Amino acid sequence: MIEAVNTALAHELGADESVVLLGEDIGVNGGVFRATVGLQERFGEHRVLDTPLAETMIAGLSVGMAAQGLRPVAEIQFMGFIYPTVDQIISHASRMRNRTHGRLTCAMVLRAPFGGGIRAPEHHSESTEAMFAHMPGLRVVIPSSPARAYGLLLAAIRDPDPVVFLEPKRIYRMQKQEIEDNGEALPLDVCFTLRNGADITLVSWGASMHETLQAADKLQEDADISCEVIDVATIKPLDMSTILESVERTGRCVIVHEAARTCGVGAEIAAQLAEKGLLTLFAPVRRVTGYDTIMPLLRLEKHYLPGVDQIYRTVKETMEFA
Amino acid sequence: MIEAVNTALAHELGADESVVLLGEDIGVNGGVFRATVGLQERFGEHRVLDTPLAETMIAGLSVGMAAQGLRPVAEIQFMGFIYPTVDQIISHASRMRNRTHGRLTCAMVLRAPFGGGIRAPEHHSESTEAMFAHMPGLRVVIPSSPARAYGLLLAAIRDPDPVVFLEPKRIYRMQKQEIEDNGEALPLDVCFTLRNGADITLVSWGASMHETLQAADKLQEDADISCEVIDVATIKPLDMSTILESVERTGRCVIVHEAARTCGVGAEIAAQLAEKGLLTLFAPVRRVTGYDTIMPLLRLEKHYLPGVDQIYRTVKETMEFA
Amino acid sequence: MTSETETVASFDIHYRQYLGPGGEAAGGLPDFAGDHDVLRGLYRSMVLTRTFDKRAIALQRTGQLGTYASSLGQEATYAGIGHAMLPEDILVPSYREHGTCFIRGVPMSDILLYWGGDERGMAFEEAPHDFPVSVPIATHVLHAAGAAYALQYRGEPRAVAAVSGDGSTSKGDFYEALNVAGVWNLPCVFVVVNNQWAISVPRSKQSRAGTLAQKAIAAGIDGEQVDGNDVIVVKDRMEAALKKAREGGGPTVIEALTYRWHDHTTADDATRYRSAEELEAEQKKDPVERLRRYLTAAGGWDDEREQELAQRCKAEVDAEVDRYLNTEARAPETMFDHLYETLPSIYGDQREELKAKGKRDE
Amino acid sequence: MTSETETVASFDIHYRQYLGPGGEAAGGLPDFAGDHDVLRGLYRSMVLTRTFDKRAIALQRTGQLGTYASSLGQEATYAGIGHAMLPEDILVPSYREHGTCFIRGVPMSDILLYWGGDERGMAFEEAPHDFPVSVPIATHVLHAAGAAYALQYRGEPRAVAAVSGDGSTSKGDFYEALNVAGVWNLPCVFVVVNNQWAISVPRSKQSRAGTLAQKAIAAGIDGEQVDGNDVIVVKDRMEAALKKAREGGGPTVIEALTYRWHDHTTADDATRYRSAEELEAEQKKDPVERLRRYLTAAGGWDDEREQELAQRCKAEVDAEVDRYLNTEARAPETMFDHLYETLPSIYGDQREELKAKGKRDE
Ligand SMILES: Cc1ncc(C[n+]2csc(CCOP(=O)(O)OP(=O)(O)O)c2C)c(N)n1
Ligand SMILES: Cc1ncc(C[n+]2csc(CCOP(=O)(O)OP(=O)(O)O)c2C)c(N)n1
Ligand SMILES: [Mg+2]
Ligand SMILES: [Mg+2]
Repeated sequence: MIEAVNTALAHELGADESVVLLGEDIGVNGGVFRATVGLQERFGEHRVLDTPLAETMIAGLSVGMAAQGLRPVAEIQFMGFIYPTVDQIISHASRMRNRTHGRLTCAMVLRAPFGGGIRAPEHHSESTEAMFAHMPGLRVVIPSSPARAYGLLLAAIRDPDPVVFLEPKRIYRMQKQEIEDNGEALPLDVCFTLRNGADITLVSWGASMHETLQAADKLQEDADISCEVIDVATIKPLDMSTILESVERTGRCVIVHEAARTCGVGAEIAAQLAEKGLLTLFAPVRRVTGYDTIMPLLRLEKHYLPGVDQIYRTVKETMEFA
Repeated sequence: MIEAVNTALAHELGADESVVLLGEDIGVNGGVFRATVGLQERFGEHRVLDTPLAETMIAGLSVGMAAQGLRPVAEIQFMGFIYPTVDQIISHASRMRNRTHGRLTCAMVLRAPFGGGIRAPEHHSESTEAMFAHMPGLRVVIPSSPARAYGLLLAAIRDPDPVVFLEPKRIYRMQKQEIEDNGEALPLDVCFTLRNGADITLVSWGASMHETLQAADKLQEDADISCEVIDVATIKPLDMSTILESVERTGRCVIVHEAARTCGVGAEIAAQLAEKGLLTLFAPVRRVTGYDTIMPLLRLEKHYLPGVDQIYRTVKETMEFA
Repeated sequence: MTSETETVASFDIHYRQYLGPGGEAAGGLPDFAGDHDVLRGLYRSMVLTRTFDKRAIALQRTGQLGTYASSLGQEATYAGIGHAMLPEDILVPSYREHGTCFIRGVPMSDILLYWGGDERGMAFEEAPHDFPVSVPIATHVLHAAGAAYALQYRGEPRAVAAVSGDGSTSKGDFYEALNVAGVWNLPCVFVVVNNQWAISVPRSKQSRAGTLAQKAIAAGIDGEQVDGNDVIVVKDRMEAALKKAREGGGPTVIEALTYRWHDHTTADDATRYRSAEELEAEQKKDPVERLRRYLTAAGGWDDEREQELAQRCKAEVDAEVDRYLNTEARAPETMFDHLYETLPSIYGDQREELKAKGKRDE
Repeated sequence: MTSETETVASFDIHYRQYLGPGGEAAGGLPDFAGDHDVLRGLYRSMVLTRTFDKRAIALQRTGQLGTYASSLGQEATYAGIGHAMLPEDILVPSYREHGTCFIRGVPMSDILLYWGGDERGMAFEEAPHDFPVSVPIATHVLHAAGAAYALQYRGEPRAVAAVSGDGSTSKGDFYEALNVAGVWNLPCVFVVVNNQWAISVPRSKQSRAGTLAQKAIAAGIDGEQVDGNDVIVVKDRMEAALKKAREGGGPTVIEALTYRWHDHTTADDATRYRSAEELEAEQKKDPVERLRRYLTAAGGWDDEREQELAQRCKAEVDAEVDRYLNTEARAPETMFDHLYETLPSIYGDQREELKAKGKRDE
């Protein structure tokens, strides 16, 4: 997946003069995950900028650049260091268009690797997408495969409004899927149905998508339960129609995400299902999520992350509910 | 209510040497809303500190003070300026105890007036409590009456863990309820049932509590609908048992909050009702909330805020649902 | 100190002033000061701003405007900045710079609309690249650095002027902006309007730094102080800094020493925290009177001109106030119209609900 | 410059060094340097830290430790800080200061536990008031200012030492901490460990400021540079700054010039962005060898002592590594045990679920 990110960035740098990349260690070093490897060499130091160490600055610069016609794609080295950007994102990036009644806009992308499971140090395993999903005027996009990383990142960079683009680092090097650099963007604001099924709808995004798919396989094989699997992909704005349509057919739903449960994006999905789909639900909507505690250091982190077993068991319970 | 806040602060300053207040304009000026009026005069400049203009600093100082035995009560002038504190709150205040396995702790309170409806300038009408409700290790408390402001603020200051204390400024000067300075704290982590009812449960917090109560009156009088009214008060940790117990009896629930709908705290409550109370629900759980757009400037702000009519109508629809 | 000690860096901060409080020339004046039309232009801008501020405060007091932050006493700083900038330069203001905005071409009615609670007030086309009011302190200073990078990137000989207050210099955003502007050599001038107060917090409580200009040293860039009540020195130094920026000479910090005459905003009461004596003493340095005295002594101004200007300013402000007061509020549902370039369909319901709500409320 | 220009502030930044790269005394040494026991103590700390770092890297390479940030090449700075502090002072480190932590009494096994992924590593009782590792750059510098206020508030003659890197000086948090420390005259010393690199970003790209010590000028406080590879000057200046702080003299910034020999962390590959020549040249300034040469020449050290020390360090590290490797992991549900002082009942279910999960996984 990391190659797909690199390819998409290279494509847009080549296609659009107004695209510039900025962040810490993204130049000569090519980013700590190598997302930008080779890009400074290829496009120059004025296109791929190593910044001083200051995230508030990275976000603030991006807002200023975007308001004057550039398309900055900023990298925050890890989501654990994205919090200093919150003020600029919620107070300015997401409001500049509205504040100026459309006169100045903010076509910027804030990229950040997120999620746990790579035995990284403290603050390197955050998944707090819900904070951004609550901010009006923003888009929050999370790919879960190389193809979607490529297509959605192209779309994010071309989008006329600010996008927070979160990359599940746990799967950066998982699939070595070859992606064709055809410059074709995928649509934002829609969910992707990865697998059709009749008995239950599984909704997830990011790295958890993979445990969800594994659980779906296992459920099919071991229990003959046919799961429809949906990758939300664009967390905000949230395409509920796809999810509602599916749950109307299956009558059952389990939501899976790595973030802490309370006030996670899963809550919004479950709430809307209860609001708009109550009558079609055969069973309560369950959430399989990270716990409401601090993501532990590496010795215990695997216990924090939603596992295939947990998903499997929760789906079985939901199917058995009556 | 502002007097209640002032009284509670004065009480704790008097009762506990380790309590210090810090913030912008809280000293000689007594705070832009007069929450700290007279306190510097009475307790001295070393107890009530006017800080330089820097919110990240205010939060970071508080974490350092708290880790060394003080009980800082910091004021952020408006919630619109709380975002620079997010990093310190989520990365340090809420994690210091866990990080040091209980060796160092963070008994601090971060106070901020929040919410709209006072014809204030841009950024002076935020209600983003959901962002903090998603952070493990934190408490988020929101009073909606002078008595609860007094009792809950005492509790927050005495609590051994970090508390974000949000004060609905729209009702700062609403009720002139006399409160007795008896030093009695109210319990945190529990909801307050303000009114018992049989037909439907109305759940709210902060300033919206008042439109909710007015709607409840109107519903009783005009439509003979008996509403149980719950003030969540402590948004995190969320006392669902009180809400679930009520909805089990009424079978219907409407949640009211001023914050933008998507990923607001109302979503978590609705999600848990759907998860744990599905079978007892006669109707979908509806949310009456702020819109998923930027809180407009004063000319349109009243249209953004949930009104009595909206609540009234939504309850009627929920009652008529079948 | 022992012999192994070595001095590795030395710095000086300079202060400049051309006109003393009484309007007397403190030294050789810059060339433009020889042209009375230029000085009269500066004077008109200051008088117009003062007229506007007084009216705006009156509007707020009578419930016809929201909270308002006046620039009374700081007219020279804002006029000097505005008259030093070229149209293609970019202004990045906080919330007290309307005096500069007017010179940039922004209609007074737009400023009133914004403070009157209508987003359309920041849609002005007369200064299309200028940034809107920014309320969160110092956050906009980073936008200035980003905008300056855009100009540098495109190789345009334009400069950015960021304006913020003494209080703003305590915030990390301000420092981070200076630091990156330095290391990237950005075409940006950072004007610190030191009006001695951040609401109730005096300058002395913001920082132990003896000057705010020396904040520039931390970023390795030039910093200087000027008398912010002397419009001639503000324009002169600002022009020099902008020229340097346009020519690739990099950023500059200019601290303008002035004083906030009025309450912080109409929501504030300055008598709670500062003395009448202090205010009185500061008002003796009146920037408007200062230039008038100089210009009069130099034979470039007289009572007749003064009266004519006063009338014209009043008439202009009257007309703009009428335009503002006669601007109908937007329909409620329009609060969704500039959220995104194209409103995602899922928000359509909420927009419709607002529309219905608006109808009912009529 | 015209006659109205006035210089309102001037500043100098000094650099100090006692021992040159070859161990030769560059000037008069401080008194403590006359006591060979003191110098031997400093030397032992440096050698122990280097021994520990090499072992920790080896543990990580063999999958027995998580990502690790070594202090190879920076031993003099961390030893100088540690030996200058009094037990009652408070250390506020970032993540590379274990050399200082050991002197403070923190067991090596605790540092290994933390980087091995176990929160118990930061529970050490030997330095009860010291802050834990802080990963988000510069955020802890504000904690140091807050801690210093607590000491000042209680009138305790103690001081706080905040340690952060060259990269940290670009972050607003760092600046805001210096600024408030200045205006409140806090008993805090800010040590900037300038090891020339912030991962792959060289010092020259962090700031145009010629020195990082001059960041202090923006806060109106003292700032100076020292040779961070000369443990004698680090200890000497650190002691002076801490003493000043304890006595109410306020804060100081000390920039220690050193070099990061190893990759940023074990997850990094420095060969991608810096040359072997640069590294080689810097390694000629080896702080450990420098003190050994001086001490040997002064008759305070010899090969026998050297061998004995090497063995003792190895033995100590071996024992601590064993202690670390033999520490059982905590039960999964304990991740809730220090979330709050008392776990709110609503989280009981989640804790139980984890307990069951843990059982199943066994
Ligand atoms: C981040 C932030 N914190 C607090 C405020 C509230 N506030 C508005 S103006 C102000 C004082 C600003 O003082 P200064 O920077 O000197 O500018 P001045 O108002 O004097 O022009 C404060 C604290 C704010 N707008 N933004
Ligand atoms: C706020 C923040 N941003 C980014 C990072 C990732 N990161 C870890 S160390 C580092 C470089 C720090 O350099 P410096 O301050 O010089 O300290 P050094 O590692 O050289 O000791 C970066 C960018 C971080 N930990 N925190
Ligand atoms: Mg000011
Ligand atoms: Mg470094």
